[in-house]
Amino acid sequence: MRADTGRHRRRPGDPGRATDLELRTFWRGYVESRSGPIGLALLAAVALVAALAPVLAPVRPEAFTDALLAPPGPGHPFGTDHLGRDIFSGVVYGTRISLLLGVVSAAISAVVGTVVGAVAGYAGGWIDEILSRLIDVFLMIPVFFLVLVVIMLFGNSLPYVMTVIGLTIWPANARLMRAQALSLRERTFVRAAVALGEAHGRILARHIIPHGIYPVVANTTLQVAGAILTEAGLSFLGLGDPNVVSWGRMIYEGRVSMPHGWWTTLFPGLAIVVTVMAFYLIGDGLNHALNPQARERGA
Amino acid sequence: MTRDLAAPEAGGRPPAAAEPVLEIRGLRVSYDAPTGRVQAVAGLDLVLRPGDSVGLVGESGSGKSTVALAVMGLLPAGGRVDAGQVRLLGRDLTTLPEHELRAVRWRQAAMVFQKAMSAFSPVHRLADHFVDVWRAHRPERGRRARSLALERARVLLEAVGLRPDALWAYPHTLSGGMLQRALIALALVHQPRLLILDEATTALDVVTQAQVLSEVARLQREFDLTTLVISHDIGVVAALCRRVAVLYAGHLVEEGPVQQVLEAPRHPYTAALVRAFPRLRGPRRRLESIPGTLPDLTRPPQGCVFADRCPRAAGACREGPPPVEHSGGRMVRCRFPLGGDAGA
Amino acid sequence: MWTTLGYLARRCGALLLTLAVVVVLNFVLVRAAPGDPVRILAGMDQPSPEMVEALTRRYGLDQPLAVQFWAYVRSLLQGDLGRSITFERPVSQLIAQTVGPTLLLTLTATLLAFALGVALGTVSGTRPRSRLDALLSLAAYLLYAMPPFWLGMMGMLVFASWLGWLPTSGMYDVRSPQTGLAHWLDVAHHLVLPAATLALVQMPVFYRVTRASVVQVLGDDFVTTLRAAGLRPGTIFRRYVLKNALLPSVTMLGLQLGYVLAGAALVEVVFSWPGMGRLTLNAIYRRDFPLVMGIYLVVSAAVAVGALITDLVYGWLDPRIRYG
Amino acid sequence: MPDVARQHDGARQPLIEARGLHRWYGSGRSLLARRPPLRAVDGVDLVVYPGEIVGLIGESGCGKSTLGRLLVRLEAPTAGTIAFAGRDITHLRGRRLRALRRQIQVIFQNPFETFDPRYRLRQALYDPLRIHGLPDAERRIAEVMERAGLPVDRYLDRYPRELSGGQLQRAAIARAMLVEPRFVVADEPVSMLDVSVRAEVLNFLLDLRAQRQTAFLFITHDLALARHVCDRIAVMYLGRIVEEGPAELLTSAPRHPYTRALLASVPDPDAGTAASPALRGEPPSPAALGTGCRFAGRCPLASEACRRVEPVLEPAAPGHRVACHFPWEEQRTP
Repeated sequence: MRADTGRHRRRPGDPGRATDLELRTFWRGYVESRSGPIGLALLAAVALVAALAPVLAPVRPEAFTDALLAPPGPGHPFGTDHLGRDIFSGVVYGTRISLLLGVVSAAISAVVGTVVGAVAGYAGGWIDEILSRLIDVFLMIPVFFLVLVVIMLFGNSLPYVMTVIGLTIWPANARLMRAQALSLRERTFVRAAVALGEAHGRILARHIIPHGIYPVVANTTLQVAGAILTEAGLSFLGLGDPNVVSWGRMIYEGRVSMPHGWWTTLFPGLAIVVTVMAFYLIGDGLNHALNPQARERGA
Repeated sequence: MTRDLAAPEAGGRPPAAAEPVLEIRGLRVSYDAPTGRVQAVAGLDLVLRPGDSVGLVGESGSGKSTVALAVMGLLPAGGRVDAGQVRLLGRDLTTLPEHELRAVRWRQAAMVFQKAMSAFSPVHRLADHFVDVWRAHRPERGRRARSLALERARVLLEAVGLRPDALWAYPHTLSGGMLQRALIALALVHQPRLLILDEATTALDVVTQAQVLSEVARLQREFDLTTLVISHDIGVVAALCRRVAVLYAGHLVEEGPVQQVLEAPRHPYTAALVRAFPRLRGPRRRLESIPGTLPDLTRPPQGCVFADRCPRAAGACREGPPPVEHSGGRMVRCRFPLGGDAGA
Repeated sequence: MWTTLGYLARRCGALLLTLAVVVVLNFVLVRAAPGDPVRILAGMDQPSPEMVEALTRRYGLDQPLAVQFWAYVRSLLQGDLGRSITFERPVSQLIAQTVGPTLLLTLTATLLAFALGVALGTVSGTRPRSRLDALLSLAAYLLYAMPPFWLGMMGMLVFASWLGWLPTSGMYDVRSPQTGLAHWLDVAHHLVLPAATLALVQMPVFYRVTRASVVQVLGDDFVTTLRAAGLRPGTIFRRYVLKNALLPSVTMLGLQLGYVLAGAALVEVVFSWPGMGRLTLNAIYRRDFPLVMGIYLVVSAAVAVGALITDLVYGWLDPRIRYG
Repeated sequence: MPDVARQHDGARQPLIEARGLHRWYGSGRSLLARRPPLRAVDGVDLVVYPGEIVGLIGESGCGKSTLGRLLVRLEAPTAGTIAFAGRDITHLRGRRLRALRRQIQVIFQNPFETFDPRYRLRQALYDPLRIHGLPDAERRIAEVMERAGLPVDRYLDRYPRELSGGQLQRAAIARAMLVEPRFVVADEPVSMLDVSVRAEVLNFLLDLRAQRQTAFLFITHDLALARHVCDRIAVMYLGRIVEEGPAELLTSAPRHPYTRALLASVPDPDAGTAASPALRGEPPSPAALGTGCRFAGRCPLASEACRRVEPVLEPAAPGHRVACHFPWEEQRTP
């Protein structure tokens, strides 16, 4: 507080409302990150493709055509696979599956992680003891292999896959939220709320979660990307939902035509890279905007 | 272990008219801020002659730490010297290229920071710091440099009241008071002429602060140091300094011998500051505050920077900069200064 | 001393707890899954009566759950991970055969990734927001977004199929000598593509962590002290910043292990590398549940042990933990 | 202007009364490392009467903030009892504890952290009234804000970041005062503020005491400040109160060697020389206390008896208690 630079001084009578200012500062940080806006643009493009899939795709992705393993060209911009399915249509429709899977899995993880983490960190004592043990253990368990085992045992329909991924990756969010809650609990304004007689549930809802949620939000964006990659890996091992066209499954099926039909694997893979990148970049932008210290130092 | 504390070449005290150790002329420093450039230091003149001890007091936002950083050439990103000179032993540091500045640092001017807790690398022992700081300005290399540096470090650690084996400690195992002493010892490795103490005892408890202050006072004599003490606490300044300079919103408002200034301040701000300090002696009374807040330094006022909070301010004060008055070794920057003996 | 021992004890406790949870999960999952555990363990819908009989006896499926669990734990403690149905051999034997190649692949790749990530992260961290930094960051994002198996396939396509510089699959050429230097050179030749693939997808993690910590440490107060003391920036960097900045990257080595093994499994499948990943694929194809569960158990144990080792190394590197 | 000559008559009922209060942290539950507990508060008796301002003085780590948190029940004591207006509140929980919070309030050190930055002052000030179901919210808020020197029309719709440190601390006091508590713990309320604005915060506190007879525990490390603000001062060292007495007497004629050392250490603008270090070394860790007087290791007067037997707080003069085998006897007139 005795820093003399004058940079952190709060001056009474500043024009503008604080929430607006907060939002503006946030947005400036986000834009400054450079990766954030690029990620947002990429995601917008991907989402547009998903929304317009029926318009963009020349045929249904499962439809067999006569052209077997046709190279990219007019009619089949990305070529066809060994069964004559149009790769471009597959990539376009696959967008829907990937976005759905990624967002639903990450959302499950965010909700579970936030609640468990906030309760653990705020409650402390034996509740925290038990919950954080649980978080630690599940953080150490290799997620991919666990998902693989569960999918084999319980079935591989898309809702199953989404739920299983979501339920295995929440500990990362819980750990972030717990750390936030732990430090927020010691913050003066939370102590003041306790001293004023505020109920614990209200403190969690009004002070702890709203303040602590940002790292979880940033991490959740990264988890969308992680979930998409996990699904791709599962599909590549033949464990994806056989009833939907996903990029991982296309690569899995295209593998037999390598190296004569490189396009069967190249394009679905590129689609994964673009989509996953979009979420990584957004997550990075969020982290940048939320971490003023790193921002000042040019990180 | 019998080495002299002071530099062998440092003889008796130079005559009073000797060349200043530090001479700051018209220093202006500004920072980037979201709302514009902040004028942190607005035309500062300050002269430290050999053996001088000057206290720079001011509240947060007054620019006192900025002065220290500007002298050392360590202004953070976004800060820059806009005008003026900082002459250290005759050489203007503001025009010196970085590699020459590096040679000056710590040999001619060293600085003790406020945050001793983070001033040492957490994964290195104190000894590593002493050895590398020694090597930075000495020709010796290898084992010889190491043993010379460690020998020097042991002497200095003892001089600041630490056991020499603190050298082998990691910073987190030492208390704040011990680290602050270690930092002072580190500052003395190359027997600097000028020592800047930037809120060096602010984070310490009263008792520890008293210990460190008395050690610094002794070191001032033994090492023949010229010191610039930056503090918000007039008590600390009174303990360590012969002269005091009062900084408000980047302007030096008053300067003079410590006792005279504190007993009979001439600038209204100094007077208010002195009155706001609770005393251990004298009558118990209601404390006084200075109403209002610092002016917006991105748009400094035309006239006196203190006018908005000053009980004596008149229209003229807001129109143009206040006159500077020198008399009897004292300086005051005020249109309506308090009388010579109108005290606190 | 006591605190160090206490630290060790806590870490080992965490390790044991993780293993216990994995064992319980393994046991519960098979029994909670839809369908008859016998059919699941047999890996087919219509097992022969003899098979049902044998499996029921082996896993004590006619006993109460508690007895079954105890039998399971006891056999695990004796090193018995079960028996593969398709290979008709003990799971532990199959894993022992494949663990070598997997270790070779993952260790090589991780070391490469660490070295490369730390080096590039340092380059970026010392000049944040420069053009070079932007370029390296972009490359890191790209690589991080790539599914390892896909990157492997693309590498194979270009360097093996089209250019013919490197072999497409396997760990060695059966026509080459099976011993001596020639054999190892052959293995190294085969290792290039899978190891490079795995290293490239891991590298961004170390790059990003290193970059962030270099940027952070460069802004720390002690750097200002050393700068004020007149040390050269290069000296400060080499002797102080690096050591501080490397610590988080070392932690990542342990935290990453699960991710690395998953990536390794996928890369092994692409390159027919005779490791545990390919074994996993075979087990999945043939619905060989005892084998899949055994692999899962071993991988979990490996990850937990890896995390423990990392913790200990970290504690050794960082005095704040050693004496904390 | 605090009333120096306030006499303690035995008939008056204490507002808050702590008896044998202990707060130990970490009681060595680990299997291998049986660490000794950290004894933050280690047997404190403290009484605050209605309308009184009691200063709690000590260096960082002496347990003064912990004691404050115990008294407002933000933490639970390991042992001992706390009575409020004659009622034992040591083990109150849940709804009853929340109801008690109307009577006992706290003001924190860091004004910039006291308000949730997400909410305007209006919300922050309305909350305590909602929690305790007090009517006339508008009027109460307007009244207390006016006293704080923060007129509602200009400040109610501001966010905390739009106020200066001094204004925020006055708003924090206003919020605490809305529920009209009878006892307030003020934990270093001005130590983060610039000297020039400290007085406006302190004078606000003093005015409230004068108007409402609110009692305060004023926690601070600044003896000179405590002298100007408090009626009575208690000096804490390593979890215990070592001396307690009227503010003026304690700062002019202290009896305990530690208090004397504290006084001698304060840099005095009027003295003009570096204070001679009154004490050597630093306090031992509150996790490594032996038997005997906990100050013996640094005390210039310590004898063998001091190292064996811990002195208890005993009356040395009317209203003045000292925990020392060899209290300073020279009596000076203040």
